[in-house]
Amino acid sequence: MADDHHGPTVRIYLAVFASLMFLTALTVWVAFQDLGMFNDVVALGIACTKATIVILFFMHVKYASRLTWLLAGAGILFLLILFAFAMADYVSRGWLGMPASHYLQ
Amino acid sequence: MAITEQDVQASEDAPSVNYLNNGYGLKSWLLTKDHKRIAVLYIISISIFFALGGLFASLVRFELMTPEGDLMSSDTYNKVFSMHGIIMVFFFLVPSIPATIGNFLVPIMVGAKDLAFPRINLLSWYVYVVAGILGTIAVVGGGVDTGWTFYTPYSSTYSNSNVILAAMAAFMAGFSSILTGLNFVVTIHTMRAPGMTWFRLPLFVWSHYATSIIMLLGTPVIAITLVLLMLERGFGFGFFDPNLGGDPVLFQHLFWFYSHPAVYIMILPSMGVMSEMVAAVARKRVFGYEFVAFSSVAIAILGFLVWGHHMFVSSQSTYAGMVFSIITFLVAVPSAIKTFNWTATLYKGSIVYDTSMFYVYGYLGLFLVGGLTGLFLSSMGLDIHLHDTYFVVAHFHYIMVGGQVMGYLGGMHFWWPKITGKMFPDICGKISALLVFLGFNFTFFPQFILGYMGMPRRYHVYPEEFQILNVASSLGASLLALGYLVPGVYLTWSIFKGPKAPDNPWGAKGLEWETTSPPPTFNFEETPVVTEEAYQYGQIEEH
Amino acid sequence: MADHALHHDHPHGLAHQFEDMPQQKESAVIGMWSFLITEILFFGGFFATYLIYRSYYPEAFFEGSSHLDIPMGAFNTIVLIVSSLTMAMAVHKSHEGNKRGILVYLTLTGILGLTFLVVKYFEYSAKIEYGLVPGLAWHPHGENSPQLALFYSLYFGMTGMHALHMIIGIGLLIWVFVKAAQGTYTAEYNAPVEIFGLYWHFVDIVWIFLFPLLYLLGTQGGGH
Amino acid sequence: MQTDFPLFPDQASSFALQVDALYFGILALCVFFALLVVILVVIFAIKYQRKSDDEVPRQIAGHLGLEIFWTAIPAVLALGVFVWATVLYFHLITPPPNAMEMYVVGKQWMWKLQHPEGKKEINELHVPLGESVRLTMTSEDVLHSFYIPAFRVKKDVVPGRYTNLWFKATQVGSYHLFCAEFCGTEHSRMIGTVHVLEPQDYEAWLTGGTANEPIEVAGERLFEQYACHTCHKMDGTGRGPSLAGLFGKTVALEGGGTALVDEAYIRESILNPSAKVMAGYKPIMPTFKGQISEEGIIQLIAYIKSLKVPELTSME
Ligand code: HEA
Ligand code: HEA
Ligand code: HEC
Ligand code: CUA
Ligand SMILES: [Cu+2]
Repeated sequence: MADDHHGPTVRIYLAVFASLMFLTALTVWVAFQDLGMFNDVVALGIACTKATIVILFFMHVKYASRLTWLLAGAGILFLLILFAFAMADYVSRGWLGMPASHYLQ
Repeated sequence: MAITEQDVQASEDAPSVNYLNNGYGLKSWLLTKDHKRIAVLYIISISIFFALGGLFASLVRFELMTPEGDLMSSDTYNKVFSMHGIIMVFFFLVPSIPATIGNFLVPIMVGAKDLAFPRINLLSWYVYVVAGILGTIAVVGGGVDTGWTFYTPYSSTYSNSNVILAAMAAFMAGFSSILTGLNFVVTIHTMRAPGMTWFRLPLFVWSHYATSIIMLLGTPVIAITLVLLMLERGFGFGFFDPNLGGDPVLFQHLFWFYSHPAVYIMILPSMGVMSEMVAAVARKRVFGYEFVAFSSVAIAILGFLVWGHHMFVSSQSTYAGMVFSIITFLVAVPSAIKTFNWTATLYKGSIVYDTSMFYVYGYLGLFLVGGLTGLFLSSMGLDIHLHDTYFVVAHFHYIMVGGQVMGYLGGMHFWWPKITGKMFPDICGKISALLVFLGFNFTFFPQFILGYMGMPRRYHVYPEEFQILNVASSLGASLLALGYLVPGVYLTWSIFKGPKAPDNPWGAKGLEWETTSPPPTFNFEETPVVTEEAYQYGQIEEH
Repeated sequence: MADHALHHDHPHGLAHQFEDMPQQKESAVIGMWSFLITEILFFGGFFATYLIYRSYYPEAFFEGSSHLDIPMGAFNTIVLIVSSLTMAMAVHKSHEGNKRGILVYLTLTGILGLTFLVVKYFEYSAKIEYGLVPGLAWHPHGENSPQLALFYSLYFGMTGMHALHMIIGIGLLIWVFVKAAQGTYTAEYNAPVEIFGLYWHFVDIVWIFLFPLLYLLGTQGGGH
Repeated sequence: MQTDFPLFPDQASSFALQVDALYFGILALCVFFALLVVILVVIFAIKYQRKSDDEVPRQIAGHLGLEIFWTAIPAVLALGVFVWATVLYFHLITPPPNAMEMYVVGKQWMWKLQHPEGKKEINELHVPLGESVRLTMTSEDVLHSFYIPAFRVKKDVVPGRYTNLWFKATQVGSYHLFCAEFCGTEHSRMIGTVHVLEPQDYEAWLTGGTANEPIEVAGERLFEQYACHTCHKMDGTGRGPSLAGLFGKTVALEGGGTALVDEAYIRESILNPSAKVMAGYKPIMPTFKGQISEEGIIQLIAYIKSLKVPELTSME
């Protein structure tokens, strides 16, 4: 378990911090630009980038064992399963053109 | 043999101090961090809830003896079956094997002194107890009448019963099972004894590993779902309220995201028990070890992709239904693999006719029927007719009661000598297995026919033509109740009067049989070093 | 009791069930990650609900979002990111066994956490005042009012659950702080600081998603 | 209608036979596998009974070929069942275009049904033999589920939404109608009877008893009562679009996109008009939420459906 001692240095922490701040500013700025539907995409993209940075460096996953990667990955994978399969229902309602599929009110 | 000098109680062949006599008094039990003692605490508490759930089941069967609602009012009946379901699922079946036998055996089987987090293990029991108390308050304070599925908007707006308390209780029970699962995952990963590689682990451990995956990944979603429900009901927030444009069907998605995988929490552990018992009964290595091991993991993972099969008629989109249906068919395949491998294990074995064998055979028969009837339900065209009828009720009792409860009882018999250090009379064990098997079929087989004829579930009164089959089912239930009472009696008797158990009464393989009965506090006198595969009953031939 | 079952020296902080410190530390980290998985899926239920209603009622969500206070949200984002940095530094110091360092950085982290909660308190009060709390104080009457209630239910549910995690986090922080002050943590034994750090960062990540999803989507004035 | 001790439900609709065929098909498959396993384990138990206490059988690790074999066979068979069942499902949910329309409103704890001719029933449904009937269903409160075992049809009835179900009765008689989704205290008494009548008997039944006004006439009355006609003029000169011939069309929406005008769309237009605004119009239509009952809405829908375009002029 030598990885504890090869954790990130203070310099890396500061760099990570700076990029997080930059991305926060960016996401606020972008929100006020009219990009049509891309506003959402960009906002989520930035949020994911920030989260990845935090996970990799602040949470040391970059320096951790394969098992930690696996665990973090499993959590995210099953989250996506939840999203994807639930959305699958909502998106495909109405493909058959039947009223049952329409939302009301 | 480094054992404390005090407490020496003379006995020649067994070490004097074991986990049971190492400290007496309530406090030494209630503050214990020993996984074996916590397992015993769990056994006692889940037995109480089983009796309570069984009592409600008996009330259900009494009421259904006649088509009219003569024994109780509709409201009472609705509460009775709801509490039967809630108690049986959340307070009995989910913790049944993992928190008891699993808690006792997983550390021993991997050759560890305890679980990775003994304090969290104890915490999980306390959380369970608090949940149980909340649940009991909900029952005593008027009950809950939503069914165990808590469907909105009935549960969030219309029901007049203690939904919030019951949901809170289920929420906490879920939390306790998360803690158990977390402990297992970490223990299996980091605390295996030297030489205990993944492919030397007993299949019981594999199946508990798979169970823990589901506990970790699924349970939080039911937790949040119940939180949403409580917020909606308690504060008037809207998440599923159709008046706000919310979708009641979304609740079902979230609910089944956990509750389908949860049914595998309720069967995988007993599959693990079966693998151990089949090997011991036939004195043979489990056929296709790797396939049985991986099929557990496959069930755990695929099990997350099929929840929509509970929603075929809920107005879920047809295409989503198709995806859920096809994956449901595929998730049946790993169960098939297991079944066939157990069968093949018996082939050319050395089969002993003892209690374990009776339970193994009973389990196989009932699980087969339960699992195969799942195929009827996963067929979209047929589920339209069968959904929410007694066919479904029969299906899940065959698997949950015929499968997991049978496995739980079988496992309790199999490891009883290890847990208590006492032997039970073999003939009694056989009789109880037979009683349960017969009573069970008598109770639930008629329900398949009822279901196909169209009798809806959760019905307090029903048309007259269904009566004969219902009476048959109720009669069977009394036989079944007897089948459950009998082991309670002679197992309790054996604790006080039973003969002392040898370390390995069945001549079985596994680390748990190499330590004493009952095991010492830290399981082994010395950390074992593993040099052979699981189930090395003899030299293994490769094919 | 029966400690003689262990036949080796007993390093400081090693629990009886473990063989050595690395095993114990690995277990702690894996245990924490397993717990975080459950947290991911716990919040996941909220996010799934959000996603679905957002795609059904974009206008109502834009409208709801436009009543949220972006400067406050942005300020809180920054506060949490800084607190993540100080938390990471506390863990860093704990690896060196530097007690003073741990205490200083934990204190900073705690203060930032409280700041976050105070800002949140002001935001909540404003919402209550304007009657934007579904079920409790709800005033909107417009055409979108029902779906607006969905948005605000999610807003309060999600930020409330997040705030609850912050409060628990601060409780844990105090516990770690006390232990650190007693000199429990050394260069060898520091797993509690480390896994508490994981928790804190996780809570930060949740907010990283909440901020754009709840606050920022109203900036386009409700239409594309 | 039934013997005292039936073991099988009536087969009274066009798909009963197909559903039962699927049922027996799967049953055969399951019996085969169940017997296979049971017979094998029993034979093994007899043949390989332990002879002596220290007997050690030959240890067999496994057999890759066998594993593949018994993975593939069930998988293929299961997929076969999937295809069969899914094809049947599509059949079960796709009504023929000429089906009769009937309307169902579920509420705790009764079924309110209405015929196109306006006749209303509670907990009883009369249908003509051999005609396809399509039900449009909604709920006033909680989830219910409309279930006729003899027809092998069932569908949840969801508040805030329309669901559909169709069948063609093939056998004269009376059959159970159940509520299959738990809906509270009297869930088990939310039952009724479906009467399948010869077409001429059905006609007689329809015209007999109280005089009924057809459903769209009731709808028309509501249309006037709620002053819809002040904005929705037939010739399209009102402040709102003409509704004639609208049903089944796809209309362009303000701000892009299109919408198919079906029952759900009309319901939404009445309850929440600003959700989807027709292109070229202002969102001035008031909401009628809380003013018109579910039944009223259904009548309005039937009326709007019945409106024919006066003279073919394409709508903007
Ligand atoms: C321990 C619990 C448990 C388990 C393990 C299962 C296992 C399965 N279940 Fe079950 N199920 C429940 C508990 C369980 N179920 C409960 C509680 C409900 C009702 C909930 C409620 O509404 O209250 C339910 C409801 C339910 C439904 C919804 C019905 C409805 O409400 O309309 C469906 C539909 O697909 C289904 C399918 C299956 C399938 C395909 C399996 C499969 O995993 C079974 C696999 C096993 C086998 C198939 C047997 C062995 C295989 C062979 C011998 C080889 C031959 C096989 C092939 C040819 C494929 N179940
Ligand atoms: C682990 C799960 C489990 C178990 C073990 C059981 C066990 C039994 N269940 Fe049930 N059941 C469910 C889970 C379970 N059930 C679920 C989830 C539902 C759905 C609920 C819903 O719709 O929401 C359900 C629903 C359900 C119904 C349908 C109700 C309805 O839809 O209206 C019926 C009807 O017959 C039934 C019967 C039985 C019977 C006869 C037993 C028997 O096996 C029980 C036998 C046991 C005993 C009789 C107890 C033995 C002990 C004693 C006798 C001790 C004496 C007691 C004291 C001294 C206090 N159950
Ligand atoms: C104040 C005028 C007004 C009244 C009163 C009114 N409507 Fe409308 N209606 C409109 C306008 C304007 C539109 C088009 C904009 C829109 O879709 O909201 C419309 C749209 C519709 C549509 C959707 C047509 C489409 O293709 O988009 C339907 C259906 C409808 N109205 C039905 C009714 C019914 C039924 C009533 C009475 C209960 C009613 N309306 C009362 C003004 C009115
Ligand atoms: Cu309506 Cu059950
Ligand atoms: Cu399921």
